[in-house]
Parts: sequence; structure tokens; C-alpha cells
Amino acid sequence: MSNKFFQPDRSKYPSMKDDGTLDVDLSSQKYTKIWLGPNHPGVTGNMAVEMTLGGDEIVQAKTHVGYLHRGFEKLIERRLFVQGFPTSIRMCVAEPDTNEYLIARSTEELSGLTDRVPEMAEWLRTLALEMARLQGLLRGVPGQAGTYSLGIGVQWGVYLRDLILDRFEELTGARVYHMYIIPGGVRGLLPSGFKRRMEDNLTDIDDFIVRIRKLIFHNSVFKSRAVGSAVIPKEWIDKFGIVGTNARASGVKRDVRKDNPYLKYSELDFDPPTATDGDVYSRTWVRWQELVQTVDLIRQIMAKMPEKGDIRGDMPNALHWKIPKGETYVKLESGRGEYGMYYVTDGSSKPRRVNLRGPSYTHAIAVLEKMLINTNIADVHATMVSLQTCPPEIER
Amino acid sequence: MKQQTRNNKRINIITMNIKDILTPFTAWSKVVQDPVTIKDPLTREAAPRYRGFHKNDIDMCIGCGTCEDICENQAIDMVPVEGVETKSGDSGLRPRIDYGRCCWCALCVDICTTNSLNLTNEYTWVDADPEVFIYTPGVDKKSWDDKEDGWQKPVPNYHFYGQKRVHMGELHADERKDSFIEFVKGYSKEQAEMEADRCVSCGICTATCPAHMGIPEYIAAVRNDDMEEGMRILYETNPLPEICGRICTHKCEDVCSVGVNGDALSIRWLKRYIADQIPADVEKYNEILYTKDIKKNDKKIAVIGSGPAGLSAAYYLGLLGYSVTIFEKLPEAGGMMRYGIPSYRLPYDQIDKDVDYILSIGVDIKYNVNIGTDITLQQLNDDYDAVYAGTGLHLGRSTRIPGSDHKNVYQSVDLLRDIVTGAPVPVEKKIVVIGGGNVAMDITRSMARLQMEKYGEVNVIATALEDEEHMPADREEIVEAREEGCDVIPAYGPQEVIIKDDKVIGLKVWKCLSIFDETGFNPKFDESDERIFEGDMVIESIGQGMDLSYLSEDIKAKMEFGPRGRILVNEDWQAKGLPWLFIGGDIIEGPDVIHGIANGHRGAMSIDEFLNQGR
Amino acid sequence: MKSLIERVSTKYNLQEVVQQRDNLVFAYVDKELAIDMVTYMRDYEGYAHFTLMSCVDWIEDGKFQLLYLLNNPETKTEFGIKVAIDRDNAVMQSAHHLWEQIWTYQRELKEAFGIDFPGSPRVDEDFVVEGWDDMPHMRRDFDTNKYAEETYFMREGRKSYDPATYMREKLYPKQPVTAKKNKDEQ
Amino acid sequence: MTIYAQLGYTFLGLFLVLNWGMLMSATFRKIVARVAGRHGIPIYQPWIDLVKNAGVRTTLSHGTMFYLGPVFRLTGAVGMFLFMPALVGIGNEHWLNFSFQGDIILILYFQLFGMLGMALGAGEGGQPHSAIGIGRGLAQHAAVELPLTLGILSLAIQYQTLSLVDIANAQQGGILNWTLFTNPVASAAIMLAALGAFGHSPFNLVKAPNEIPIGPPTEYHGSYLGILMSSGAIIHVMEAALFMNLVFGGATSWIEFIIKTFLIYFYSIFVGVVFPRFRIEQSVVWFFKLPLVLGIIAILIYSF
Amino acid sequence: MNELLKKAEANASTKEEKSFVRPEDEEREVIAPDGSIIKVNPIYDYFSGEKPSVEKPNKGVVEKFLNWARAESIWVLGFGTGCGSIEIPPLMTPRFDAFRFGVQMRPTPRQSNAFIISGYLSVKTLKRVIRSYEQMPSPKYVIALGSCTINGGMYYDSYSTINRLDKYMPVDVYIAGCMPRPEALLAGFVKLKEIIKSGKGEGANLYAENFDEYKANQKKVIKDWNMPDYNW
Repeated sequence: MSNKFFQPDRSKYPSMKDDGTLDVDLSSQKYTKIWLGPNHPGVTGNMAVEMTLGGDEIVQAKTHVGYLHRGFEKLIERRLFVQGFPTSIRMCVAEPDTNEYLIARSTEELSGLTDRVPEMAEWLRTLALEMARLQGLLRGVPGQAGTYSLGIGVQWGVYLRDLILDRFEELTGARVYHMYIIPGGVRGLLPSGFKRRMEDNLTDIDDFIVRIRKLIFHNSVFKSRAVGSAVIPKEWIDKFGIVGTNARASGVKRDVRKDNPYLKYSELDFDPPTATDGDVYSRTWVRWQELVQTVDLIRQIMAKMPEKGDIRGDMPNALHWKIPKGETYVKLESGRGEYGMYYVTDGSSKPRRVNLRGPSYTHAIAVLEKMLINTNIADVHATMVSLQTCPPEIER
Repeated sequence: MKQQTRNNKRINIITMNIKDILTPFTAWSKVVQDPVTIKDPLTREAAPRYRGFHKNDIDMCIGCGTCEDICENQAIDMVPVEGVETKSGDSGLRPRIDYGRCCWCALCVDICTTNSLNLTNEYTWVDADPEVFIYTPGVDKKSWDDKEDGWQKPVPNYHFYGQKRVHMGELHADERKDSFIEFVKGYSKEQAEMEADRCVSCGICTATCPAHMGIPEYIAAVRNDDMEEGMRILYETNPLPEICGRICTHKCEDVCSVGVNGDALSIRWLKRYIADQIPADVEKYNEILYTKDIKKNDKKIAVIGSGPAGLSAAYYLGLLGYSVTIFEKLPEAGGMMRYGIPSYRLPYDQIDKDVDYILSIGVDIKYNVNIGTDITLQQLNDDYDAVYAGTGLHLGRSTRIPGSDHKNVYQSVDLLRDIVTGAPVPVEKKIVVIGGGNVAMDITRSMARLQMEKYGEVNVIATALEDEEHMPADREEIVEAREEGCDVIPAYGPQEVIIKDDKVIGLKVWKCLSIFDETGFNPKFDESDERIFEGDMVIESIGQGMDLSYLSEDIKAKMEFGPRGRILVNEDWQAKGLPWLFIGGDIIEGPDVIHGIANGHRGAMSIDEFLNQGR
Repeated sequence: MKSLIERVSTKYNLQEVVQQRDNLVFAYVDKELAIDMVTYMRDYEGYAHFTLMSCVDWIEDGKFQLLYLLNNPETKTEFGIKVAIDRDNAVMQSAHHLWEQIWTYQRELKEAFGIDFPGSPRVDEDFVVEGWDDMPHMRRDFDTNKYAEETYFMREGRKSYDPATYMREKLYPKQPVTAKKNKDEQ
Repeated sequence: MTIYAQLGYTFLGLFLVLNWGMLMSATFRKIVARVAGRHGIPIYQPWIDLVKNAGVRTTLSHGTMFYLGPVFRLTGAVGMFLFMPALVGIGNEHWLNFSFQGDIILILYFQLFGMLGMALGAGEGGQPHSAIGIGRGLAQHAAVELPLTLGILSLAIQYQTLSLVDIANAQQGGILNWTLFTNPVASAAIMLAALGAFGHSPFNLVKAPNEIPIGPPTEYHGSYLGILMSSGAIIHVMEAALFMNLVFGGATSWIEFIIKTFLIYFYSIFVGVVFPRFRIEQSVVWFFKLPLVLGIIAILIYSF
Repeated sequence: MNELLKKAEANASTKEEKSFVRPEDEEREVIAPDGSIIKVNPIYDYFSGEKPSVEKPNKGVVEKFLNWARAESIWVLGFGTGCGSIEIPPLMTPRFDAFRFGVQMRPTPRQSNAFIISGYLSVKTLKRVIRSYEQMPSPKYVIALGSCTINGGMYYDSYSTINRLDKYMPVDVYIAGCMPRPEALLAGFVKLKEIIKSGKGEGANLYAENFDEYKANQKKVIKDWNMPDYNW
């Protein structure tokens, strides 16, 4: 679908000045300003984009965050090392387990007790992380079509995600905030029959994967909306610090699971999918492939993991755990990209500083603001979702 | 599926073809499938492990408050509830949970020392009134109280604090049974810190400890490696840490909340660890404990007996500035601690370490003074403002069975004292000990050592009325005695010392079925199960009596006595009838060092109050 | 990694170099050299990916510790460049020209710690909080609990008892404390 | 037939159409729900919603036109009904409503009238989202109108009339007499335009809640919304009836009316469920491509 | 308040233009629950433009019938204020299908009659929530999810989140949990229906009656009252 006829000459559009202000005189009445969010069904989470419009197109966008700010980093500074993990999991609700892993791993590393984490716990952590990725993708892949109002896929996806949440519930005792990965290990073995039920669900998901491919990727209207929309050029990757699927869709293969293997990923057989175009379609396509891969990974994990084992190593008493002064940066690959935590201890029983580095920090502010310029407002939501913005990890 | 991922084949998307228009319609095939909706979501059961609402078995719960400590949201309050009494080992408090705070992390369940607090998998609680969401599980009845499923403490090997006690190094039985060298090695720094780390700082033990020592606080000092602070905490309530650290009956460990589902904390060994870290240097002690210059007042106190009660009273009186003089009958201080406890358990230099410090704060001691003969009690009353008597139980009690008056039937207290003073101790080849208490074990093991020295082998039988579980001796004492080759045979009652040719040849015993009935002490025996324990000498160790010979008749006349000759004291430890005489220690509480120390402390306070009444 | 550390150490006079993991190094650099070094690392050592900019408040030393965490996608290693800046006069040279997203971090740090980055775009705009009139909220001396108690409403009717204290009141209210008294006097 | 009897029949018809419209929308929501794998709303939900909306206490106004917007919309809907023959054929004269020669033009006018009224009202609401929605709506309407009008024009040439009743009556007597078969090109143009007229995906950017919440009706609430809902129900049936009369041979009984309108409406749903929506300029371009070309061909065929 | 407003205020106070302000819009002082006196300037502070008025319910059967309809047609504002909103998609999708219960999502406050406060509210969001709430037509209902709305929950000590929702707006139903499951949320809807049917869901009127107190509480936490030019 070429719309060349409708592509105006944008050279006279205002651009952003170096200091971030816009070369736009709002009082000239040439531009309108509208807000997308925070009360808006199209916004991922609770954030706002302040858009200055010239007609139907955006001349300037500003991301406003902080609606979900709870001051986690401050709160964790007030909590014991063990108490930190229930708090941390709420940092990002989309893939909560990643936060837990980061805080657990940072704590273990700085206290020098990494070796005490049992093998079984490592496998279970890997499983939990992959399940978290799976449930995120089950929402995310059809969700991209959902932004163009193709709601059916979302409905299927959320249903299947719910099945995975059921498995989570069985394994961890909770649906969304699992609080499963605790410093030192995990909080439960696989219940009996778990693998069989999981396999049932994976079979359903296999069916879903085929259906969703037919529904989305062979859909002329979806293609006409997504192809060529919101392109991330390859040279932006380093310039903006773009990671994860967003980078891989532009042809830069970066995946922490491969680059700096953690947990059991070095024992698993997978290859991160990539694409070249860097547009919405490519990002969705990469995510779809990742969905396929995650299902495969979960099968691999369940086949390779031991049947029995300890779930938690001997750790210091939860009430008096103290960690000597030190700092570290631990990262993992979440569904949105490199997800890291800068963790500083000072010898007391509470962390000195915890700083979460979510990929959305870059994607939803610097990249989004840049990318939205000259887009139609109809595409804002799709762009946002295709970058997988998750506001809580920006403001924490 | 897999193949597609691997090949990463990009489908051709640019050309718009008819396929791209038709394939999406495949989605309509779903219309003939049944909906996947849950029919009745309102009654849906959550997973068996689901973390729903709390329930608490209030009979099992001991109100240790660990759940409150671990809760990062301050959602838990410990509150008194009706029907639960505050008693030793149970604070009488129960957790009340604020569901306006809870985040259902279940850390409270994971750390619960008694496993009484659990989560059910019930999850629906809707109300228009926000005030109802504070409740005490187990007390406020809820519909989910009887639910079985829900979050329980994960298994296996999932603990928030160490379940296993750090092993205390000991000399092996073969090494120790021929000498009186102290066989418990004491903790190293790592061990002590590891053991201290297991403490959950609940403080339940403090109430049970007769001296109400600040146990969690000094354990915290061990954790923080701050021995001086630890020492200060110890001396707040206990001036004999070295001694207590070795031979305390550690009632605290019985109620330790960590011990409910694991090994109780070795509170005693940790106390010993703290005391051991400070060198035996009174200067240093004075510095740490801020007792270098104590303001003296003009009051004088006499203390009779330098046992735990006497020393404790003297120390605390000394701290308050009184001039204290201790009168000791024996040549060295320590009382029963020195003369009743064998040195493999409590070496003399450790007694000296504690005693020296007490003396260093200005307490005077007079040895070999026998009240009643050398100086009368009345004289003390005249010379001093108050008198504290902690005279202890130094007389052995006899079983009064036939043959017990034979010369080869001994009292354990006498033998133990003789071992210390160096008096000759008769050691026969085969020895039978009657009694199952700690003193019985002491004499058993001491005799075993002497036998080892003399004959190169151990042949001691210790027998007790009580069965294995109910023997009053500490468990480890019995175990160690057995390790050392002694034969501990519980649940037999002595009936007769068999004497042949004026020589003791054994002890006849019957199987004991029960000890107490409704009338009190009234043992029942199975006469058919009769055994004879062979022995050349018999040692009776069934309890001690007090020696009240220092009380003159006129003083006795003023005092009040209870059943079985017990001295009656009021709650301030004043002897009833004699306001200037304060009595404490074993004669009041029975044989126990920590009770003695507590008595001494409280006696000292009472004396202080008594003397300052006029002010 | 080792050769890199040696090379950079001498060049920029690094202090307190800590190799936390095989692929992670933290080191202090002088404030004046920091931006220079970050640029050098980006342009010559392949640390082209900017991961994180963070700050730790070492209130005892009166310092803020700024961190520039760089990632080398080729060697898959990370280098944390730390800068100590004065807490009372918290100003740092802006690095917004190096990577496009850094101004966001600087804007956040301005708000959360009160560190100024002159010249950084939109550095004075509110980031996560709105209408904040207290001290920057991530500073250590800001007591969030106190603030919350004063500002927001807590539900009344809650009272907790400490088991040990409660048992003391119930079971042995007359427990004497001598040594404490003595200690207090001295 | 007296004018009063005619009025009576018309009101009865309006009542039937209103309820049928609501039932139909509920049914379709249930069908779509089933594709998604769920049960969906209770079938009587639209009526409850209507009562609920009538019961909303707060009534805010942004001016006269804000009031009049829904009224215009309702007028448009009722106007479409008034001049639309519900049932045709022999014996159904009393269900012809007020249709007369040239009523197609009037119906098309009322179709636009409702929309314009809505646009004015929503514009008065002062919501930029409404304004954006209006802009999009009118643009799309214009794009839809062109192939639709061309198709209808082709039909007018074919049947030599602008009376809907005549066009429908001309198609009686067997399925092969339907315009669908007699004039497939024009039918195709009309039916493709119908997709736009129904306003379902992929041509529903006007009210897209994901992009702008939620277009023209953003500010409307309570009774206003109730009026909008009921006029929406009527309009949907009427649009279907229009295409039924134009292309599918009209209806001779209410049963036939119900089946045909249902199927025609279903056709738009059938497409809408599986396709995302176009951006507005894409949808305009889309209508200017195939449907417009087909419309022109249809005209050409019958012009020469 | 932004600079412009301050300037305008300063100008206004110098001249005697203040008399043009309607009496109910004049700046006044109200007493907050903690005893402190707070200045309220209705023109700037009341987002809805004017003080809401009590709208009396009808009498007898009519109101009962309307209440039944309101209960069976709950239109929820699609404003995900906190983490609990992650459970809204499952609720509206095949697994739980809240549509069966007459629950639907609406994208604009004007068309909604129920507000789900899905957990914690940061002060920044609270401001928007209040505005949305005031925009909703009466009768309106508030469902509060989870611990955070009852007594602060996990974030009881956070400088950024409020602790008790009922201090800032009337709440009809609380659902315990962190976060509550969709099933519990459905149970909440059932409870809300009961409340509405029994005629107790008069939160909107409660808000209008105690408007000054609610405003005083809101004012206590929301320091910056200047609303960006939102339009929804």
C-alpha cells in the first residue's frame, strides 16, 4: 500500500531544538495539543504522551511518567534483604519474575553465596522466567494486532496466558505476583502432574501460534498498518541504547541469554530470532518467533530439569542477614530486552541503593519521543506497544 | 514449528495477495467451538498451594512475633487475645493481620517458628466497610478456618533460620573419661556467629529464664561481634556468666521458639562464648562494665554463703555502693558450684574468673567462717544493716531403704565435696548410684573417672525412678554418661541395699510403673520385675536438704516455716518475721544455679529498697 | 579485560578498581576526567552501548557517587565508571551529547538527588513526581516513612505489643536492672 | 389507507425495527464473543443499558447543539426509516412507510443528516477527541458515499427509477432477479461501500477507542447516550434494509426482513472480526480504489 | 499552581475584580481532619469546574427499577491506575467473561458509572483520578482493589502513594488481596450489585455533601493543583 499521494512534504515541520524545547509557537493556533493518557485504554499501563499536533500528525511528543511511581528504590532501601523481593516483584507487573531474579541474584552475588543456590532451584528459576516470558508474549504478540483493533487474537492470547497463570499458581502460589524466586533459591518444587498439565497448555499454545500467524501475519490490513511503520534504523541501536526484541528486529542480535548466559541458559538450545526492517511488523514477527521459541524452551527445561532436589540453600537467618560493602550490576533478558539491576550494599542489613534499569526507560522516552514525530495519531498506540513500553519500570 | 524459528524465514509481506485477505477468516472456525469460560467463577477453588487468607492454630502458636518482624509491610500486630494466657513459653499474644497492608508474600508463614500460621487458598473477601479487614486469624472465626489447602512452609530444605544446632566440639568419651579436664571445647568465632545467627530474637526465653537475662540482646552482640556489649548485657542480670555459660540448666532452651521445629538455640554456649572472649583480667572487666569507681554509701551488708545466690546478691549490692562482706564456711568461694559440680564440667579457674571480678568491685569475703559457731547470726544483725543468706543445700538426702545406713552407702554431695577438697574418696570396683538428676549424673561420671584412674575401667550403674523421658537430668548429661561407659538404667525403684557379710554387694530394684498419684509422691512398682544391680558401694543422690544449723533457736522461733521445713519468705525475699534477713538461693528454689543468681539479684534489690525505705 | 583495565587505569588515573565479575568492572575516576573517559570508552574501546546512569548517596562521606555503566557489545563486558561529586554542591558536567537517552537519566537524577547537569535538555522538568516541595526524595536523609506518616492518613486502631516486653509486664513486672543504671550514671 | 393508519403502521414498524436493531446488536456481540471463546453479554443487555442510561442523574450540557446532536442523529435514523420501505411486494403496502419516488436520495440525505447533526453536537462538546473523530468520520463518509452513490446510480439507470420500492419490487420473483445477479458490478461496489457504511473494522477509526477515546460520542452520557444507542440500533437495521432493498430483492415478510438484514449486517461483522482497522487515509484510498472503480464500471455498463 | 496562574492571582488581588466571582467560588478556608486550616480556591481547585450538587434519588418503585438497571449494567472506566489493572484483561476475556455479569469497559469517564481503583494511587495519579471521578455522571460507584486502597498496603511508607482511599473519595466496595484475583473482582461486582440494588450506592451524593472535606484532604497531598490541558 503506497500512500505516496498522501505523504506531504515534512521538511517544513518544526523540529526539536537542542535543549528539548520545540520550535513551535502554540499560540499561533496552528497546532493543537492533546494528551494520550493517562486515562486511556490505548496506553500501556498508566502513562501519558503529550502530543502537539499539526492536523492529524504529531510534531512533538513528550512522554510523561510517574503516575505509577511508588518509590520502590527508596522503599527497598528500608527493607531487609529477604523482605526486598516481595516489594521488588511489583516493580513491573508485565513480567514480574524478572525483578525477583535480579534482586535474588544480586543479593546472592554480593554476599558471596552464589554457590549455595541448589541446581534444582536454578532450573526452577529458569522455568519461572521462561513462563513469565511466555505469558508476556501471549499478551504481547496478539496485543500488537489489538492496537489496530483486531481484538480476537488478544482474547485468545489472554485466555492462554491465564492457563499459564494457572500453572504459575500451582507452582508458586500466586497468579501474578508470584514471589517465587527468593534469595537463596525458590519457594517450591513442581507439584505432581505439573509437567503433564503444562504440556497440555503448550499444546493449546501451539495451536494458538498457528492461528495467530494466520490471523495476523497473513492479514493484509495488518500488513498495511504495520509494515514500514515506526522504523528503528540500525544506527539508532547504540545511539539510543535500544535492546531486546526492538534491537533484534532491526538486525542487531543482542540477547543477554546468549551473550552473558545466566541460570541454565547455556545448557539450552536456542537461537534468538532476528529481522531486518525494524518496523512494527518486524518487531511483532520477532516476538512471534520468540513465542515459538519460548514454548520450545519450556519443553527443553522440563525435559532436562532434575526430578528432585533442594529448593533453597542454607542462607543466613532472614532477620539478621548482613552483606558486606559492595556493588554489582546483574542483568537478564526479559521479554522487553536487557533488564538489569544495579545493587549497592554497605555492610548493613539493608541495601544501600537499588537501581532498576528497565529497557522501557530508553524505549518509552527517548526513542518514543523521537519516533512519534511525523506519525499519524492513529499509530501512536501501536508504536508504543510495539516498543513494549512498561511505565512502572521507568519510574519504579 | 521449530524449523521455522531456526530458519528465521521472513515471509514475503510486501506483495498484497489474495491469501492475505482470505487466511484471516480461518479465525471464524472458533465460532463453532464451545466457549472456554469458567462456568461459575465465584466458587472456583484456587490451586492447592495458593496464598490466600491467613489461618492460625492459636493453640500451637506461641506468640513469638517472628511473623511481625519479617513482615515488610508492618501488616502484623501482636495483640493479646482472650483465652490465651501469658505463661512461660507463650507470650499470650497472637498475630493480628491488617489486610490493608498485607501483600500475601507468606514470609510470615515461611518463618513461623511453630508452623501454626498458614495461608488457606481462600481468596474472596469483599466488604463495603474498610475497617473489617483487620482480624486475628484463629480467634476471629472466618469461613476459611477449616480449609486444608493453601500455602504451607515449602519443603524440602527451606528455612529462614538454621534448623540444626552448631555442633559443640567435645573431647571424645575415651579421651575424657579418665580425667577431670573440661571436655566441652566452646565455640569458635565462626561457630558462635553461626549459632547466634539462628536466633529469631523473639524474646520468649527472657521470661522463662529465672534471671530474665536479655538473651536476644546478647545473642545479637555475638552476631555483631561486640563482646563488650554482650558482657554488659550479661552482667545486667547475671554476674556469673562463665559459670552459667557452662552449667546453667538452660530452661530458656526448652522454650526457645527456634526449638519448636528444630534444635533449640544453644543459648548457654553462646553466653559462655561471650564470657570466654574476655580475658581473666579484672581491670579489663571493670573497664568494660563501668565499675571502676563505684560511689560507696555508708551501709553495710552481710552475705552468708558464696554460692550463686550469695555472689549475685553481693555483686548487685556492691554495684549499688553498699559495703558487702561475704561469709564463707569453706576455704574457697563458689559454694555448690565449686564443691558440688565436677571440674570436667566447670573448671575452677572459670569460677575464679567470675568471683575475682565480683570481689574486685569492692566486695569483701571471709573464708572459713562458720555462722553459728564462729559468729552468730544475731551478731551479724548487730554489725550490719541487713543480712542476705544464700546457704544452699549441702546435706544429702537418704532413701531410707533397708541397708541405707551402711557405711558403704554414701551421699553424693559429700563425695563431690571430697573430690574437690582433696579428701580421700572411696572408689570401689562396682558402684551403684541411686538418682536420675543432674547431681546423680555428676557423681556417676565423677566416680567413673575415678574408677578409670584406679582400675582402668568403668563400672557404674545409675538408676532412677523416672523413665527415660522424664529423668530430671539434662538429656546430654545422660547421653554423655553413657558415652563414658556408665550404665544409666531408668524406671527402677530401689528397694533394698543387699548386704552380705557386712559388705554391700548390690541394690535390689523393682520396675517403677508410676511415681505420682493424686496424693502426691507415691510410686507404684511391678514387683515381678525385680533386678539386682551389683555394686560394692551405693551412692544416694536423690536430692539435698538444707543445713539450718546456723539459725539459732530464738531466731528460728521468730521465723515461719512451711511444710517439710521450708523457710517462708515474702515476695521481697525477706524471711517472714525477720525483716533484716533476706534469704535466697537453693534453700528457697531448690538446686539450680540460675535460680540462685536470680534470687540473689532480687534479694539485693529488695535489700536496697528495704534500706532506703526511710528516705 | 585485564589489559583494558591496565590501559585505562594509567590513562585516566583510575582508583579503587574492582572487578566484580569476569565481565564487570567498577572504577572511580576524577570528576574532571569522567566525561572525557566516557567518550574515550565509547569511541576507542568499543563501549558503545550505554546501559545505565545511576547515583548512590554516601551521606557519611558527603559524596554522591555517580555511575556511568557502559557496555561493550563485542566483548560482552561492562565497565562502570564512578565519579564522586560533592554532596553540597552537586553539579556534574552533562553527557547528553554522547547518547540520546542520557538526558532522561540526568533529568531523573536532578529530581531524585538534586544533582544539576547544566545544559542538559529538560533537566528542570518534573520527571516522576509532581509538585514536589520536599528535599529530593532519593537522598538518604529524606525519611520516606516520616513523610508518609505526616502526609497521608493511616488507619487508626492498630497497636502492637513486643512479646518480650509484654511478657515482662505480665509475668515479672518487678525485674530489676542494676547494671544498666550503673552504666547510665557513668 | 388513511394517513393515520399509515402513521400507526409506521410507528409499529419503528418500534419493531428499534427492538430488532438492539436484539441484532446483542446477537452479534454474542457471536463475536463466541469467536473469542466466551459467552458474551446477556441478550437483553442493550435494553438494560438503555434504561440505565435513562436513569443517569447528572446531565451536563455544552450548549444547544450539544443537546441537538443526538436528536439530529435520531432524526436521521427515523427519517431513514420513514422513507424506507420495510416490506415490499403485494399485500405489504402498509409497511411501505412514506416511501415515494426518489426516496433513495432522501434516505442518503438522512444518512448524512444524522452524521452531520452528530458532528455539530460533538463539536460543541469541545472535546478535541470528538473533533478528530468528526473529521475522520466525515472524510470516511465522503469516501464511502462515492462508490455507493455510483452503484445506486447504476441501479437507477438499470431500473430507470429512483424509487426504492420500485427497485425492490423489480427484483421479486426469484432469487435470480436480485440485483446481485442482474447487476453484479454495481452490487459489488455497493456492498464494498456497505462495509464502510456499517462502520465496523477495518473502517471504524471514527470511534476507535484505542487511538482516541472514543470519537464523536466522547462527551455524551446518560440520556444523550441512550438516544445515540437507540438511533444507532435503528440506523444499523436501516442500512441493512437499504442494501437489502437495493441488492437483495427486498423483503416481503418480516421474517424475510429479519433474515436478510441479519445476514447483511453479519457480512460486515464477518469481515470486521478478522481485520484490524485502517488508518483514515488508508481507508479513503481503499474506497477510492476498488469500489470506486467498480462503481464507475457499473455506470459505464449501463450508460452505454 | 503554575506561574501564569500566580501572576493572574496577584493581579486579581490588586484590583477589585474579585467581586465578580460568584460567592460559592470565592477563596475560603476549610478545616482539614487533622485540624489544620487549608485554603481552597474553587476556581482553580475544583476540576469539574463547579461544586457538585446533591442529586436526589427518585422515590419508590422508579428508583428501585433504575437501581436494578444500574446494577445490571456496570460500565467501568478503563483507567488502569495501578497494578491491579493487569487482572482486568483476564476479566474481560474468555476465561472470566465479566460481560456475562453486565460489566463492560468504557473508555471515557462521561459514560462510565463505576471506577475501579486498581490498587495504589500515586499522588500524581490521584489528581487524575479525582478529575475523572468528578467527570463521571452520578450515580457512580468506586471499587477499591487490594490492600493499598485500604491502608496503604505495600507502599504504606512510600512518599508517593496515598494510604487510605476513603479519605479522598467515597468507596463502595473493597476487595481484599494483593492483587485480588479476577474471581474476587467478580465477587466484588456481585457485592456492588447488591449495594446498588439496596439503594446504598450513593457515593456521588456523599461526595457532594462532604465536598469540602474531601477537597481539603486532597489538597493536603496534591501540592501542584495546576492541571495540564487534559482532554478526555
